[in-house]
Amino acid sequence: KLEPRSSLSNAEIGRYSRQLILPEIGVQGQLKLANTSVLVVGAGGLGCPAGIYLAAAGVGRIGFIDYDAVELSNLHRQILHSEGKVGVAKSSSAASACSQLNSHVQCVPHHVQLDSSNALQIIKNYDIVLDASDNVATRYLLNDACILSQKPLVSGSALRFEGQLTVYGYKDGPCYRCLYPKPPPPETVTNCSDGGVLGVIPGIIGSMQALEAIKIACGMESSFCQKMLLFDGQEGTFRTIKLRPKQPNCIVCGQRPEITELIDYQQFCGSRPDDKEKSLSVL
Amino acid sequence: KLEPRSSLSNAEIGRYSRQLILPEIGVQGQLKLANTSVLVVGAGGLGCPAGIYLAAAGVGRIGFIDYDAVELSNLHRQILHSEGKVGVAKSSSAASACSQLNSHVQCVPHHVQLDSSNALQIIKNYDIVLDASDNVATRYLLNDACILSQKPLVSGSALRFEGQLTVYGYKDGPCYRCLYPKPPPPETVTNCSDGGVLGVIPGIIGSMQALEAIKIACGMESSFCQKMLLFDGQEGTFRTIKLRPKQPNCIVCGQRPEITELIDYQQFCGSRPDDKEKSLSVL
Amino acid sequence: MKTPITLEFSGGAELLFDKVKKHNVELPASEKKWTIGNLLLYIKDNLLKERPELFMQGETVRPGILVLVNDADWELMGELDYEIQPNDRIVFISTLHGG
Amino acid sequence: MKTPITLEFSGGAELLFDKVKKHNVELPASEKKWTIGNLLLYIKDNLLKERPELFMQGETVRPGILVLVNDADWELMGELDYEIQPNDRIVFISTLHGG
Ligand SMILES: [Zn+2]
Ligand SMILES: [Zn+2]
Repeated sequence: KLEPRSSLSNAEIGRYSRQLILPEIGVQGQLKLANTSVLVVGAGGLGCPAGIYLAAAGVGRIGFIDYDAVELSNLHRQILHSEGKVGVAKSSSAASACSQLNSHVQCVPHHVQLDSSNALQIIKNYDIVLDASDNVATRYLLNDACILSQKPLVSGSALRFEGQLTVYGYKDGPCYRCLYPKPPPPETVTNCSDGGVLGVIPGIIGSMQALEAIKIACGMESSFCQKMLLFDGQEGTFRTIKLRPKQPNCIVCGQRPEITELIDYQQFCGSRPDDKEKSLSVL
Repeated sequence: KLEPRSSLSNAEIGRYSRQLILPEIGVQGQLKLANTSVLVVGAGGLGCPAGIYLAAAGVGRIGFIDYDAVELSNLHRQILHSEGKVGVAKSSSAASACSQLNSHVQCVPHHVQLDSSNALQIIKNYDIVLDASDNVATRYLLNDACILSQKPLVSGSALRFEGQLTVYGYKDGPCYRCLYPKPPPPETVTNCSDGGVLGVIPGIIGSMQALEAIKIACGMESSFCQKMLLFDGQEGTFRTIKLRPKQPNCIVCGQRPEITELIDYQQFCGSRPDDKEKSLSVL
Repeated sequence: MKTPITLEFSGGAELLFDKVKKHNVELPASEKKWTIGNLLLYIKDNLLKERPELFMQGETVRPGILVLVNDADWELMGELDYEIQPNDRIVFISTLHGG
Repeated sequence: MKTPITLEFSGGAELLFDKVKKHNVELPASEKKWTIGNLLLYIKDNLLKERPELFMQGETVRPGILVLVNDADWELMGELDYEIQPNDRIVFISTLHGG
């Protein structure tokens, strides 16, 4: 657990001066940030910008979960890594980049494959979770784990020139399963390796995830509870849509939840989170 | 001038594979990026994300102009710098961070105060200019210099929780002076030091600047020619507004331009670009 | 009387429709009212270019596609039973999973 | 007959209006037609809380404020002479210069 903070040091007051003068933040908001821990799941295209802006803003602790090592083909979008870090664990590379920007922040690398055996244990230590992952199984896993742990889940995704953002399991808004009770057929699922992505698209969505996490941490309203942002980078359009509320019959967040512990998400989705070689997919 | 490239190396094909498979980019688009040079004016809150995503995407040359040195109070938003770089020229710090991500890109620091004596000479070597500056005088200077040099100007700005983005002097769209023939009274101008800014706001706008520059470089349509994006981070809203076309009576881009060489912009705006101590401002 | 509507596909769903994201469609006059349920059949017969199983499953859209009626989740509007009004904008979004 | 409109202020212009970004206003019945020109005087007399010189200069908005009518630059609509229609949304944006 984070050691509670009730005042800012002079060094912090100097460093954060440009956001301390915002009435919506102020000293109280900055202290709330310092007392908040955020878990970033995935130190990739979304997790890199999300993590660095959370670190810059002075979140108390940031955890990065990623089991992969940095590859050259990541560097067109994963801007916290560098050529010198190829082969290094992404979680460590991201955590060390954030520490170099802001040593006031505790940056914790988790070099593990998130799964049903470890998710609740890790999430327990954080207040807000960012879904910056890249596969369906992890998205259902994180959703269920966040509902069971009662943590808001700021979810981002990106592919080609498009991005999507929403906050699940927060206030009266829906969870991922309320929207998607059944997983998509595996042959309809496209990851960034198959479908491609312009690097700055997850850059914009990951930055938006950091913004929403900062607003939630400071006690401001989140703009994407029961709403989803749809971004089309080619058209330059942003559209906000209204989502269904939390569903009473949802099997994880509903009135009579059937899911009370984590399940096998690879089996549920018919795919594995590290399933990079799938070739059927076109969507 | 950039040495023209007509093919990609195997290392480049591997590195950019995820964007090469996008039909809108492909090998031709990647070559266009490699043959494009982009000048980023200001290595601050906007210039940092803009620069790193341009570097990640494989733009041939990126220049950073900034006369300031890194300070601790910059680090809440200027994510290419780090605590170890305090005191170093921002242009060098940004250029070296981009080089570490992508050594295929020529990253050029310009440690100068951009003014009427040097602007045309520097801009001449670039194809696209990003206005990532933080003051009115530089914005008019860059506008006039880009109109005289016939380069598109991708302009971003941010303050508090808000951001604005547009492309000036491109196709039939307006220039900065078409929209704002007269400079604002100095007492109505607020910079980030006075008014504050949440760091991730310029993060999002700077990333959008990189996206538009990439689209222009690849020969795609820009989405913000004669349009302006208004972003309110507190409300989570993006609004795109339709702007006036290029104005026939504009004194720099109109039919009978009066401005045929750069003027004294500090005098024109009644303020200096490094005027950080102004205290009257409230807007 | 024909019913003009706008159909949009995004998130990759447009790849099944000749990569065209926006379609202006005039639904032909019909004795039955147009609902999203029979709109789906119309789309399948008239617009879908390939592999219908990547768009539909049985009588409804496949899991992982979100349907919007004028920027609201179709769950708020009655799902398959929603009665289409002239000039409605109906959007089919394939959920993205990448990062 | 009153004319209901929405006024919005952003980019910092809201700081002159009690920090309220959105105002629903009913313009009182008048013999003259409501134009943006006389709307500005109405705003100055009824809504502006402080330092009018930071919002207006003479009869028009000060340099650096962009005026929008229903998401279009007022230059496209006739500027001060634009005749206000019921339910128009008129937005005043202070240009940002920071980075
Ligand atoms: Zn649910
Ligand atoms: Zn002009």
